[in-house]
Amino acid sequence: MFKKGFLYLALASSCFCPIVQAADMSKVLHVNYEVAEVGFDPAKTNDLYSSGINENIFDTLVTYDYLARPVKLVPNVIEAMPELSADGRTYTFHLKKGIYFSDDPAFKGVKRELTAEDYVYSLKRLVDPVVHSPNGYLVSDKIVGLEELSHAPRGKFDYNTPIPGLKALDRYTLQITIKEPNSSFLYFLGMIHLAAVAREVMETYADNTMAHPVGTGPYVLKEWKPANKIVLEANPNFRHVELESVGSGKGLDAEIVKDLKGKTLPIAGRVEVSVIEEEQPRWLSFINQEQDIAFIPLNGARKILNVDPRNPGKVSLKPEYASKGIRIQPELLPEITYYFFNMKDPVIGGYTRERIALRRALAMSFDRDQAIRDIRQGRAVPMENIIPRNFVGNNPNLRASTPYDPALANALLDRFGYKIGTDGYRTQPNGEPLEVELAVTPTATDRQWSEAWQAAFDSVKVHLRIKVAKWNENYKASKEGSLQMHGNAWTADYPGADNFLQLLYGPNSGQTNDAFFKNAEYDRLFLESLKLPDSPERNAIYDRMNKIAASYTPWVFSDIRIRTYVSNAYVHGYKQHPILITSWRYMDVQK
Amino acid sequence: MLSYILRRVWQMIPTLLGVMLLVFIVFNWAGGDPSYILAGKGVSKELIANIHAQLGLDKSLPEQFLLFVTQVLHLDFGVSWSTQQSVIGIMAARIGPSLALTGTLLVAELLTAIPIAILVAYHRGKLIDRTVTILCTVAMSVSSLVYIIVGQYALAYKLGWFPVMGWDDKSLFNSWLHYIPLPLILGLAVSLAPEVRFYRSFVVEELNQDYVRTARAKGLSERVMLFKHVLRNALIPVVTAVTTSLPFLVLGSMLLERFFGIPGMGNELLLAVDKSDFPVIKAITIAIACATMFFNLLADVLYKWIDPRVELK
Amino acid sequence: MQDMTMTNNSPAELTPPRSLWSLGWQRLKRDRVGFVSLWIVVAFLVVIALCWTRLLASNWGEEVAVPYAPPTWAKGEATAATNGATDANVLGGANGPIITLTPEEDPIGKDIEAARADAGKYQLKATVKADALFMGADVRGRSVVNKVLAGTSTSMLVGIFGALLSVLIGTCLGAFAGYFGRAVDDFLMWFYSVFTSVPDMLLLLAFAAVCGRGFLTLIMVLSFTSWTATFRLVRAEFMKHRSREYVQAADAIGASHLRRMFVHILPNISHLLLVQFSLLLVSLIKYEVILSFLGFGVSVRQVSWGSILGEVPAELMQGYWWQLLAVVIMMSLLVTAVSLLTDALRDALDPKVK
Amino acid sequence: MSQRDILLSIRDLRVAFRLEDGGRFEALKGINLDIPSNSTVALVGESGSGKSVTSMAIMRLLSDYGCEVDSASQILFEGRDLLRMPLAEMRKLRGHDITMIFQEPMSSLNPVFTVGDQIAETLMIHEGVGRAAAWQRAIELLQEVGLPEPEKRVRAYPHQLSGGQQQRVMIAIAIACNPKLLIADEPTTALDVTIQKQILELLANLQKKHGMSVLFITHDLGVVGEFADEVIVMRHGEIREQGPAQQVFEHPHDSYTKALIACRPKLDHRPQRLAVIEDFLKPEPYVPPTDRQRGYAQDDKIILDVQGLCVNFDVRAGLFRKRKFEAVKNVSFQLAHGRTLGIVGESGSGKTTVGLTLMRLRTAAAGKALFEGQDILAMDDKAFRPYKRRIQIIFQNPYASLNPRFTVSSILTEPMKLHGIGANAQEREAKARDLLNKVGLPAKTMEKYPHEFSGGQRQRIAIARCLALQPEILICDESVSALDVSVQAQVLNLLQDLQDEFKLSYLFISHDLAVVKHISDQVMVMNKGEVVEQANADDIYRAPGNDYTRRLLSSIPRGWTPSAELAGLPI
Repeated sequence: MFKKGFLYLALASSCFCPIVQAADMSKVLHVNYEVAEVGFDPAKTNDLYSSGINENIFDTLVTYDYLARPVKLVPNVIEAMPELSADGRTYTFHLKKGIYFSDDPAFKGVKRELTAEDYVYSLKRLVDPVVHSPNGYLVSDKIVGLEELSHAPRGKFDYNTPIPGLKALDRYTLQITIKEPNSSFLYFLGMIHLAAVAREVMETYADNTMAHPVGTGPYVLKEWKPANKIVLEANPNFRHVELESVGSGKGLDAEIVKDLKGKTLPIAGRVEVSVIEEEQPRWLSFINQEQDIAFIPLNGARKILNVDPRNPGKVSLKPEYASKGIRIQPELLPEITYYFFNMKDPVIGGYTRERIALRRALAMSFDRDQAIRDIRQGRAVPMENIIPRNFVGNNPNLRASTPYDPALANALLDRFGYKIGTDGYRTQPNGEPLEVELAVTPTATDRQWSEAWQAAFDSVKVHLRIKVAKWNENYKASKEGSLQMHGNAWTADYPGADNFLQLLYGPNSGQTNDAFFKNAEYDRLFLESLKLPDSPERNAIYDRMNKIAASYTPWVFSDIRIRTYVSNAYVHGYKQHPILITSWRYMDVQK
Repeated sequence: MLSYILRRVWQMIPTLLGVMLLVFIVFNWAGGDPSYILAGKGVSKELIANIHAQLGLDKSLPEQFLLFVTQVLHLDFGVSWSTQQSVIGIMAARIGPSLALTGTLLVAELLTAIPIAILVAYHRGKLIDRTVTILCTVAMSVSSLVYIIVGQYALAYKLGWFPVMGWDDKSLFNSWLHYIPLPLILGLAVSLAPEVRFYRSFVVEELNQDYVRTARAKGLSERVMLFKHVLRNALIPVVTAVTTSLPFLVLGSMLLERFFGIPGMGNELLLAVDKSDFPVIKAITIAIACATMFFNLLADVLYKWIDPRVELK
Repeated sequence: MQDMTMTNNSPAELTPPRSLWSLGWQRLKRDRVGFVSLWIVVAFLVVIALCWTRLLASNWGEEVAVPYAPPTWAKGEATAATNGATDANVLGGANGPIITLTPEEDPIGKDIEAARADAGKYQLKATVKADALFMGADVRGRSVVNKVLAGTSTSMLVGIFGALLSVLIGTCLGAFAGYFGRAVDDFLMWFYSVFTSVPDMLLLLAFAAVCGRGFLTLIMVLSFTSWTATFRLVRAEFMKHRSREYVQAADAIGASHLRRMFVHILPNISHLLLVQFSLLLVSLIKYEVILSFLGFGVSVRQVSWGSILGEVPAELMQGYWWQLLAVVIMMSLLVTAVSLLTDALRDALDPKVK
Repeated sequence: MSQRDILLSIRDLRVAFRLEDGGRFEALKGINLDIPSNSTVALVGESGSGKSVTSMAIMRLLSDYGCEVDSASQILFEGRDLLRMPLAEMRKLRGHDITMIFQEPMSSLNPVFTVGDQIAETLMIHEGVGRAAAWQRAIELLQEVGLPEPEKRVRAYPHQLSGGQQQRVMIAIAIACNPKLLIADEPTTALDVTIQKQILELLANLQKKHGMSVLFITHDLGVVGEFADEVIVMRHGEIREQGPAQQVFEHPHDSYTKALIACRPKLDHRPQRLAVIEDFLKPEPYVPPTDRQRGYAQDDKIILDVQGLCVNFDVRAGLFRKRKFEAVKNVSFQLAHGRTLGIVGESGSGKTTVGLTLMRLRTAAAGKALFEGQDILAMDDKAFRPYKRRIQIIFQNPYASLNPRFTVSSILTEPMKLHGIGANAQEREAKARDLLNKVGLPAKTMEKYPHEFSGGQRQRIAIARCLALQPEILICDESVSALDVSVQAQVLNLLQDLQDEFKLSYLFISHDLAVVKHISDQVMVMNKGEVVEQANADDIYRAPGNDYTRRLLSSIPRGWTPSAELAGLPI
């Protein structure tokens, strides 16, 4: 089998005239991950790091403009953005012709073109029980007929069963019908999990699809040492693509447009991705130019950057770094971080006034500014809205967080009968002991957060118990609703506000709604907002939803981190995109 | 000899079973449930059940253990739960870098520690002995973590003498030349002091033996006496020390590997524990257990070779 | 050489009786290095006792200085963090009046307004925070001196109790295995080889993951994984001693097995156990550091050398070296003293050397 | 004798040890002695006399033991002062002109090199011969020292040889370069009596053949009588007497020498009490006591009747098999009440195993031991308990048989406590004091620890411990073998006194035929686990009925036998 594969590979390269190889194979991009990847099956993985690789191997129907901010969807393998039917439910896509998968023995020496059927197959694959894709939820309840298909018994899933919502009208025309109009649906299609894979490949390597990514993207997987090193090489079959984005037309954007003018993507022939888990070596290796790009480690910020104390976005490199020609791009991460209370919990949860008061008081007791200053090293801004900054729907005037006021918190608890007992700590109004458990992970950072929370709880005289467990244990417990309080971060999957607002949507309890928050008005507003396009009407709904969350305090709003991306002087064409994970295809190294 | 080895191998079976039981119990109890990691953001009951079925976690514990035993018997540990790569393949890829570091470290340790130990043992009680002993004690007193953190910061970053970290996958030799020296030096800094003290005690013990007196009475020079008569005898405990440490060469040095980005077994194990990747944990543990038993046997056979008095019973 | 090293046979009747322990003590007193080490260890024990009784460093958690206040003697070295609080609007974008939850919209709005009147009594007076301390301050502005003292106490207690428990387990199992031999020995040796065949670190991580965080957990986890060395030693000693003539003599006068094991043999290996204890003390203190670095250390209300060293890599990158320095000084002082004392004890208590 | 060349002469040799408490201990207090060439000089002394220090000082091997040699001391070897010679020069002498053999041949040979290697090494350094020639010579040397099959043995490792053969190898190393002086430091002490005889004969022959001088160091006067030309007696770092052998043995003028000669049990007569040193330190002259008659009488009550005792040990062999090693084969004897049965044999004869088995410290494979008709080997532990106090044992090594962590008081009261003797602690204490008195130790030593006593005193404590249980049978397992001759005499006297007072029955196990003859009524000779002969003590010594016994008896050093030696002694 193995030998045969080689033979095909040899045949493939001799039979076809290779398309002009644009990428310079001598240019090697050195990049790093701080967390290990999982594997390269876009349906099976949903971690940032695997997806970053997949992004360069596979193609989605639509993608993002490289330079445009705020982010903008543009056609990827389709001729133009899809046509949407009048009822807002049916999308029609026309695929470009002549897009080929990279060569693989699974194709038996035949050059394999990308067709509409590939997307039909790939989307169905997301709900195949055997695949047990973690991304199935994105499409299963939206595309007509997909959910019914997913209920097929294990192993009996038939890809050939036609479903009304997902049709290949002809070789190059794809039609998708969704149940309800959804303003974010196109964003879903830009997610790498919905990229096209070839059925032959998936069936050939059925037992190890993670290691055999075959796509139509700019790179192919050359070498993989799990959790250590991934090497990509330019895909010789990649279609001719040049940078089309123009961005703002000034500053970095203008420079990139100039640098990349007339160049075929990808520019670097080879990308070497190393996994470096510890912060210090990662940074040191960047400084020594062993890595081309990186981001400033949290703990290095003060040593490396001059930060305007009033404005964390206004930063410059300290002279010793600036003189090396290192360049920085401070960016707000597309995320929110928050601590949730379990609303189902008998002590901390519930919707009665005294429980709201308890949660509110705890939220008031937490000195978020100090945490941002000390733990985040000033490299974060407070989170004031469920929808992060720079996202459509965020109202910059709204402050939905609870202001820090431990004195008021104490007075409020007094008022609701949380009396201070003989040991100096408060009891529940009914006289029962009061203790709240915070679940954290065994990391140095979490120890700092634990200390901050300890100080907060002490200031309102409430017992805190800290439970340390591995991340996955806490994750499991949070899904099962057995935690009282836990910190979460949610990173955007796509640039829609609903991606964040769904975190408190009642029916998502036990899935993404870890607080198990349930409010009829909130749920109604959420469904309503989905149908609306960006409009003042929708913004008003978003504000109202924020206020509902503020009223019941299922969360303590924490912060949004600023990440300062850096690149060495010899790197060109690099701009960090908020949603796309990598910029590798645009990057050039001129050492 | 052969019958001895056969009997020892026979005796390994219950130990191996015990190790399997221990690992199985400990990690079923402590290992955590990997399915939630695999499920990711879109967690749902069906998905979790689905993953459980896929991983065989829906079977009863005795059934799972039996499966484990069969795996060990077939030397097939299946695929990693997190990356779905063959566990044997992962281990095969990881062992090279681990050995490159720890093997070199061992050789370097022996080559430096033994001569120093002999030197100070010979001058036992004198100033040089006391100075070296106290220096070693002070050096040993600081946590290895401090050596690594400070060493990497100072030698690689501040002074730029070494690459901060990295590994060359294409050429082990190249990696060895470029990326091994710094972790090697730090590893040596951590382990040299205890080794010197350890070996010194062996040499001192040998120097008190009667045959040393005989050697002197024969008119041998001190050098011949030390390096021919004493060293050969002191080798016996050294062999024990070295062979018992050999299995852990396979495991590599977790901290060094983690800090220096060396893709070895130690790093893999930490990662696997973190991700509840049970197949990998099981395979590594069994491998270490087998290595331990194998090297214990090897130690005994080596004794026979070094020390003619030993009879293999 | 027996006859050469025999001391002048002073008639036994003339001198006051001296046990082997008191002889060892005499010898230890003559060993200058060992004796100084002993006093250092005693000083540390006093520190522990003071910390334990909350007479010393009980206020280590107080935030008395600005974050990362430098040591007074190295003030110019680094500047403390002074970044002020930031407003969400610093990145721009706010273009109208700030909207917040109004009391009317808030289900407990009225109560909050009412409570606001009572909040006065909880108002804390603003305290002036020092901008330099003797050994500097940590991220929360806590005094490094106090923190390290408190950490010393925790680490040593973990080490001492961990080593005690470990020696206890190892001694009991080793005594039975070595004394009874045969099936008991076979079983315990099996148990032992199973434990030693599994990497320590794996067991540590696994146990720590189950037991959660805290002082008692640490002690349990460390002793459960470190008893094997003591077991091996005690087993070998019991095997050796069980056929010694004094044990046979005890058998001959009718002493039971347990009496022979614990009244006759055990005191004769007690000096080895003392040495083993101090060896374990050192290695457990070091293990605690690594365990804490990996996140399974003491709880948030406690501080240990390991938990402090866990903060160090991040601090070093920012140029804050004083916590590292303080911990390294204390740790090397104690561990060196214990190790040298161990050596001295080993020599002093060895009944062979006379 | 004065006209003979002096090979080595020691002048005012003072050696002191630094003690760890800062004090000094003078091991040699200024000794003077001469060793003529081509003669054998015996240096005799008990432990602590400084005889070994003297030999080490000659070899300059003292430096490792914290010793200081006084600057005025001189050791002249052929006129050159060894103490002031450069070390490199000294090394040339060591192993070539002056050689040495030691007490423990096993530990003195390097275990990891073959015998041939170790012999050849000396030749290669000193004679500069090649490896092959050295090996050839090594074979010849082995031949010369009487090792059978030297071609084969030359490739053997030390542990593959017996103790006697190892000592022969040591001798081969020592004579390899035809030394002028051979120092033999207690070369036969660790060996069985028959082997001892062979080694002594070998040394005597080699001395004559090579014309070298031998400095023979020993604690046993009996050993030197047969072949020493001169005898030097040392005590506490001083020379008490020195002179030609005949003079020292026949007309000792020093009281200590006299005592040493007198206190050793003789084969030809058996005094009521053995002479001890104190007897000679008194002003009045020592009068030898009358002889004691020994032997079982017809009407003796048999207290212990052992029938067909067998003891096996398991030895592992092959894959899973165990081989049985028969340590004691079908041993039967009877011990009469108030009498002593001596068991004598060389190492490995099984004599100690018999004793331990009777204490149930070993398990018997077959046979009975009837104690007043009850088989004590067949009963369970509980039933045996009352018998435990009636049979007691005194071990060989007084350093090992007392628990070093116990005070004398607790050593003596423990057995009483365990067996419920004495109503309370005070009563037991009082009893313990009485016992101490009985064995000749002052009561104020009650709170002391064993290590504070000398060997003889410790053995007295061990005896007192046994007496605490008021036993009827006392098994003495080599109980006096580790003691100096003078102390041995005291302990033997004590045992005799106790037997006379309490009518104890002794099972006296020893390798020393003279001691056994002295104390036993009946003697049983054992060899390789079997009884070869059993008879009344006097009979067996007068008329041995077995070859082995005869060989054993003939190996006993005769000590000084004037008639035999006079003729050969050059005057």
